[in-house]
Amino acid sequence: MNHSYPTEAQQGASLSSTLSNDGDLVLHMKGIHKHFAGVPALSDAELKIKAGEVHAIIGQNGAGKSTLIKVLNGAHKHDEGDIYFMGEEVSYASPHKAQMAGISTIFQEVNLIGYRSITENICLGHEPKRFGMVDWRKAHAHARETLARFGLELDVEQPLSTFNIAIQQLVAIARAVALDARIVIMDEPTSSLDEREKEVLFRVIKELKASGVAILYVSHHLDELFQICDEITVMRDGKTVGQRAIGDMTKLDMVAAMLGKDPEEIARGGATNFASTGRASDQVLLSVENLEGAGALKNVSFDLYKSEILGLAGLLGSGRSEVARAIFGLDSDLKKGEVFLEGEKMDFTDPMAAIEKGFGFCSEDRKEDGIIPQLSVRENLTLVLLPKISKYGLIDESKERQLVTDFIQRLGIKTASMEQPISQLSGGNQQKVLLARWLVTNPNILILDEPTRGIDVGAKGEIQSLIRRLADDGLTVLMISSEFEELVEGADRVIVLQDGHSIQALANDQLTENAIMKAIAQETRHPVA
Amino acid sequence: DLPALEKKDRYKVGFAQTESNNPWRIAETKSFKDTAASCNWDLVYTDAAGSAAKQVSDVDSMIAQGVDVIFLPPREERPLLPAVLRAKAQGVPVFLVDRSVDEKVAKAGRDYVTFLGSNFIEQGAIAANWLIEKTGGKGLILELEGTTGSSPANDRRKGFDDEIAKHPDMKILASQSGDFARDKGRKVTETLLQTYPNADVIYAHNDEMAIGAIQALEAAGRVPGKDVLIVSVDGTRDALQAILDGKMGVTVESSPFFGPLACETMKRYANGETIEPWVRVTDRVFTIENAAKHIDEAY
Amino acid sequence: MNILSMMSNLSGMKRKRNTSKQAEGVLVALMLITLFASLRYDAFLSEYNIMTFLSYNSMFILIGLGMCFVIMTGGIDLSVGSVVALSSVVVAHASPYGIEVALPVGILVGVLAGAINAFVITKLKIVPFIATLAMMLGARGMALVLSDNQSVQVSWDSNFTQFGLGKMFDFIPWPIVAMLVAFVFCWILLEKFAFGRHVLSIGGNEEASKLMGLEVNKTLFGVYILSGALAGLSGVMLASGFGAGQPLEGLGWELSAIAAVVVGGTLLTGGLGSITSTLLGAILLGLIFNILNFENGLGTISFSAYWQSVIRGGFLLVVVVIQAKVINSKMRRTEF
Amino acid sequence: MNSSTLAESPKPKVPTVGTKIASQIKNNGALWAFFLLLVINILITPNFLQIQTLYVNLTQVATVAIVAIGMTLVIASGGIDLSVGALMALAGTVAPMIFLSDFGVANPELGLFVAIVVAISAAGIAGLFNGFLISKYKIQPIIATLILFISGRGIAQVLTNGELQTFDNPSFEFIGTGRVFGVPVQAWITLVLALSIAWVLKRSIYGRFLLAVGGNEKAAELAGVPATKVKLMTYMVCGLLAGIAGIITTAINSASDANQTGQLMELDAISAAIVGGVLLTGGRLPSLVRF
Ligand SMILES: Nc1ncnc2c1ncn2[C@@H]1O[C@H](COP(=O)(O)OP(=O)(O)OP(=O)(O)O)[C@@H](O)[C@H]1O
Ligand SMILES: Nc1ncnc2c1ncn2[C@@H]1O[C@H](COP(=O)(O)OP(=O)(O)OP(=O)(O)O)[C@@H](O)[C@H]1O
Ligand SMILES: [Mg+2]
Ligand SMILES: [Mg+2]
Repeated sequence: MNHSYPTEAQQGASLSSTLSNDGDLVLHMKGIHKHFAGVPALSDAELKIKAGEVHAIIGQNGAGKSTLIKVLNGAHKHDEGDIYFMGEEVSYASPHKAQMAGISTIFQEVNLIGYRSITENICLGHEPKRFGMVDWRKAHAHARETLARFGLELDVEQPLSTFNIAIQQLVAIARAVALDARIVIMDEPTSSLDEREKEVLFRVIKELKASGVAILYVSHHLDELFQICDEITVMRDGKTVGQRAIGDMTKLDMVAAMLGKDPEEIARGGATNFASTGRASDQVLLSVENLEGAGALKNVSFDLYKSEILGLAGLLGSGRSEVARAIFGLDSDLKKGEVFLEGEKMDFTDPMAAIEKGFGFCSEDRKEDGIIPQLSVRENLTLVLLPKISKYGLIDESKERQLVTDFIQRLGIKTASMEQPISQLSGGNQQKVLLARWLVTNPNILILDEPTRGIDVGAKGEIQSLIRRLADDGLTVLMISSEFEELVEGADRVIVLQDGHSIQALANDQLTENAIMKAIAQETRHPVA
Repeated sequence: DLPALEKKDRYKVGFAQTESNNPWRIAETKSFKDTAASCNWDLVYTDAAGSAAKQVSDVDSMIAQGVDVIFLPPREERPLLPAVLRAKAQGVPVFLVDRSVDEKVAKAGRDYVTFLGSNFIEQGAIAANWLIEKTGGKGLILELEGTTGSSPANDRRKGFDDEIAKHPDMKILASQSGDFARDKGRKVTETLLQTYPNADVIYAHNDEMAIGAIQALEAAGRVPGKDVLIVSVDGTRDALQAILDGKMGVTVESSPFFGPLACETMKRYANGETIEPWVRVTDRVFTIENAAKHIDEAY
Repeated sequence: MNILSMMSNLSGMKRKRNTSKQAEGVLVALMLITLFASLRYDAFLSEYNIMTFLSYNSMFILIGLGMCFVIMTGGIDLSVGSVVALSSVVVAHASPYGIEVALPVGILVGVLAGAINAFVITKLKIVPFIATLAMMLGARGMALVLSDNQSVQVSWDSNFTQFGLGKMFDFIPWPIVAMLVAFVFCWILLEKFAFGRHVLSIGGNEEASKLMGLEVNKTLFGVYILSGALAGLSGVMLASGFGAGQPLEGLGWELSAIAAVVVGGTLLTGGLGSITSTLLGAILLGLIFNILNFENGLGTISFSAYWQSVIRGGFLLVVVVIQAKVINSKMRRTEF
Repeated sequence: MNSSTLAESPKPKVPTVGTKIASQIKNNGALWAFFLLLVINILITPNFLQIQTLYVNLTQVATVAIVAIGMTLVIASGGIDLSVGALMALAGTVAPMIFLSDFGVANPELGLFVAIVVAISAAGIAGLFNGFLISKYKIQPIIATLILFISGRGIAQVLTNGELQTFDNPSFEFIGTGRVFGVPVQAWITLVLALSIAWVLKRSIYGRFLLAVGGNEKAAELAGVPATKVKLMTYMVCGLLAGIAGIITTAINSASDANQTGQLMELDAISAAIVGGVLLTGGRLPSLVRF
């Protein structure tokens, strides 16, 4: 088997296994093959993990990372290949079996049960018992303890669905970590977390590591890998193309390995064209005044100029998503506040009305609010557009296909065909389809809540360039992102939210990551001018 | 040891109908409601919608309301026993109407006062004998049965089949349930006619199914009354009309008009008379000879 | 405590213990109707009426409880009515050996039917609606075969009919006792045992439950078997309380059971539910028949059977719309 | 990798044609279900397999097929409709009431036309009522339609006092018993309805919206799909189709029977819808898991 990067020759160093001896491996997967209805998702994938190691898997969207993980924990059955766990050959029939054996997983999509309480979600499947009955007091205490590790003090008896997706993500992490496993698998755990929560997660990962637990970590945020990871396995098109210690790699190497390109070529290509072109007009398109209510909002006011990209920054729960939803008319219990579109008061009661006025909204929760699972990529992509490409209620199918083909190509959506059900796409590719769903409609105002969540570095650049190009052509964007870097790079201005208040607007020179962080951290609040 | 019935001007009378999904039952209910006015009753009427268990529960609620007597057409022979026994235990005399209960456990004169009704076996036998006479003892017969397990279905089959069995040239080709319903009767006939195109007689356990059979025959291009002879039980208006149109041969009456008989029998009981265990209803036979005369009184 | 936690706690406060609210709603409706009926009809609260009413409705409550578990997993069991019939037939045949034999036999019939349902659903991956529809036809056919299309006489000589017709301490009919025991059992099962939590989790999100390592199939087996067993018990009540195994009884009972569960506020999509409100829901629905019978007895109007079904539909409409209003107002914030 | 060199390795699981078919079957619960129902039907219905001629099958199947088309739409929207049988009874009862009335007798042609239109509309309005409860009050479909399942037939029975309305009206009966080019009229009606609705599902924006609502209602609404309207429309169409089936049944019987028309139709229609639905939507009906 030849696991090596194509750039091997130039680097002059072998990139194959850095492990001297396979004896201390806690996990070894080799020669793993997996087909979905004849289409290969994994072909000859390999993974070697030592005890107490934080091991990252990186790769483009659709490279097969999540599939490899699901093969490991029994959610999928592999067609071919061997898995050795702690020296023994294994093959788990279900996540339950894997969990019993000491493999605990945090899945890419939050997979918890909304109606049930936090305690139940954390203890599900291994409830503390007394006389065969659930010992609720112990269970609640256990849940509180587990969360305390993440610096969270929540009412654990509340249904999980009353908490936002970030908390849900943390609960999922807490649950997996509390399971007393030998390997904890984390598939993009930070995709809904902000900087501060990430720090907490990293601390916990280090604790786990210190106690000898191996961690398998998947992420598209390459920077954070340097903070916590020891080893990196790179996957491309279902294959493992190599494994190396993190110290031996630069970010550029990683990207090159993922894409299968020469690092120099990538370096020449330069950064993305997300940066502000300064073409935003000074004409106010949308003005938001004194929003209050809708769960978390206390007082939010800001103006959105025509053709600008406006970022919304803040910590988890600061109310960014709530602002977006309120503008789009999704929250009926706004207590106060108004939204004006070019001076005209807007009062949307449902998404249809907003869409009619040229609004678009791409939600952060792609599973619940985004995809229609059993419909094809084509049908998902054109859902919003349909009325525009129909006559007398009949869809112009040739036009539809042409647009879809175009967008699949432009965003590099990896799909077997446009007729593949969207649920079969990898997480990042689903996200691309959802973005395309709105981009294809040419909206006036596009509200994007964590638009590049789970999208690989290559595609992210392309999406960002596309957004910028559209903005230059007159699209106005309100973008929420937990990555300050992305905001600083791409936004014309950034509004900082804190605890439901809009506290500051940053633009031009003032717009740096440091400034955002400082604004968030400050105690006093002043309304945006 | 039967509960006695005191003599009063006005009685509170329970009538626990089993279901109301066919013209016969509707006519029976109407007869009781009409009688309530003429016989000075406060009628407590319930409808079990085809459930024996609910019928028992209906009887229970009548007992709770303190009715003087109960008229009960038991949906089935066995499951209604507890209702009869419980009413007796609570001192309410019960008169069974149109169907009976299992004699092994409950007896007329001991557990309930009496049974008012036709002889279903005899109805089947009359139909069979008319047929035998008409055809000279020859025929290939399709039988449309009533609701599976109900006593009229069981008895009308028994009465008919036993007579037919005596004639070697007559044969029952197939026998299937049409649930006493027109639509079902039509569908079953359609199906049976394909398998047995040679059939020349259809015996239906009630007129509704017979009418359904006529429709099936016509749809299949056969002439009812000519190619295929139709024999049935009940004596509904539609059936008499079919006889007049020459589509049907005979229908044996099974009268649903129990009200007046019920009133009379109850009065006799209140007077202290011992009632015979079976108050028989005499059923007439309608053919082309008398159909025109009776069609106006039919339901 | 950080800001995040604090805010989340505040927003979480909006939905405290949904299920107890759910029960309160039905209870209030039930009490109002009972009050109305007891004022209007003399004998309504008589011991005779209460006992016979509860005794008869015990059969419906039992299958309602089973159905509640099934529905909480997001499934449905259409076979219960037929299983009641089948069990009653089998039990009638076993009745000469006395209730000690007949009772376990009847429950066993239900357990088998439930196990087959569960097998078809979990292993053959057939949706519950269809799988249990097949069992509905199959069990009914079986009941007809085993009974030769007729009610099966039970033995009046053994102690068999004592179960359906006798009373504990000469006061409470045995069916009511059995029903209460089953109710308490189900309540504890749901509230106190991990099994109950797993049932709710599966209904809340089956895929997530699987990925979290729950043995979903095992739990589903448990649920369908429980539903079958309760239907089996109900069949024993039917045979011994009415003196016959009845192959044709139980038509449409599955719908009454579903209605009882839903009137009790349980979500058909699964994940939320309450045993107590199912009990109350079943009683509420049974009461309407009882009241219609009493109303007819007043002699003022005599509803035809047809008006009765119109009134029943209307009653259901009112109850369901009120429930929907209560539930919708509670859930509005989680709508999107 | 050659697995035979590894003694204790698990068997290679390269997909063969066999396993592919197996997985197809496994993933197609609906077809499985259909076969299961078929087998059970054969077992418990004595003469099931003796039905030979397509011809009678056509007449018997037509009404089920028509109702099943509506049921397919409803199931695709993520719901279910138990009231179809009752709505058949309602429409089947209303039509004769009109053409047998004084007005109908005085103007036979107009009367017949009005009778059919009013009867089908009545069923459509009832369907709309179902849709209203489901989309506006968010009542669960099985319960919302249970209301008319219970009382819809009751209304029809009240209208006729439960009595049969028999009639002798050849032009009306033509719907049930007539033939065009030797094929029963109902078969034509069924064919036209099935084809046009299949076409609408495939080509129209409504069809797409319907599947979207059935797949993920929340997401569909966020994408601007008028979920409420789509559902109202769907239940109304289902009601209209049930109405047509009710009229056909009445025409065949030359009598309207509020008690019997459409009895147990909901179960037949749901079973048929699962098979038909797989064909119409290419297996993209939302699974019936929720029921
Ligand atoms: N259930 C499925 N059916 C068919 N194809 C699937 C299925 N699940 C995954 N695939 C395909 O397998 C490939 C690998 O997907 P996978 O989810 O493992 O990617 P990934 O590396 O996790 O990507 P991402 O970074 O976007 O999450 C993709 O092409 C995807 O379309
Ligand atoms: N559906 C809901 N029901 C109840 N409370 C909610 C709901 N959605 C959000 N909240 C609450 O509103 C608050 C603000 O959440 P919001 O999602 O706006 O934060 P955010 O700044 O957008 O963070 P995130 O990065 O998670 O998107 C949170 O405390 C959350 O618990
Ligand atoms: Mg992935
Ligand atoms: Mg957010």
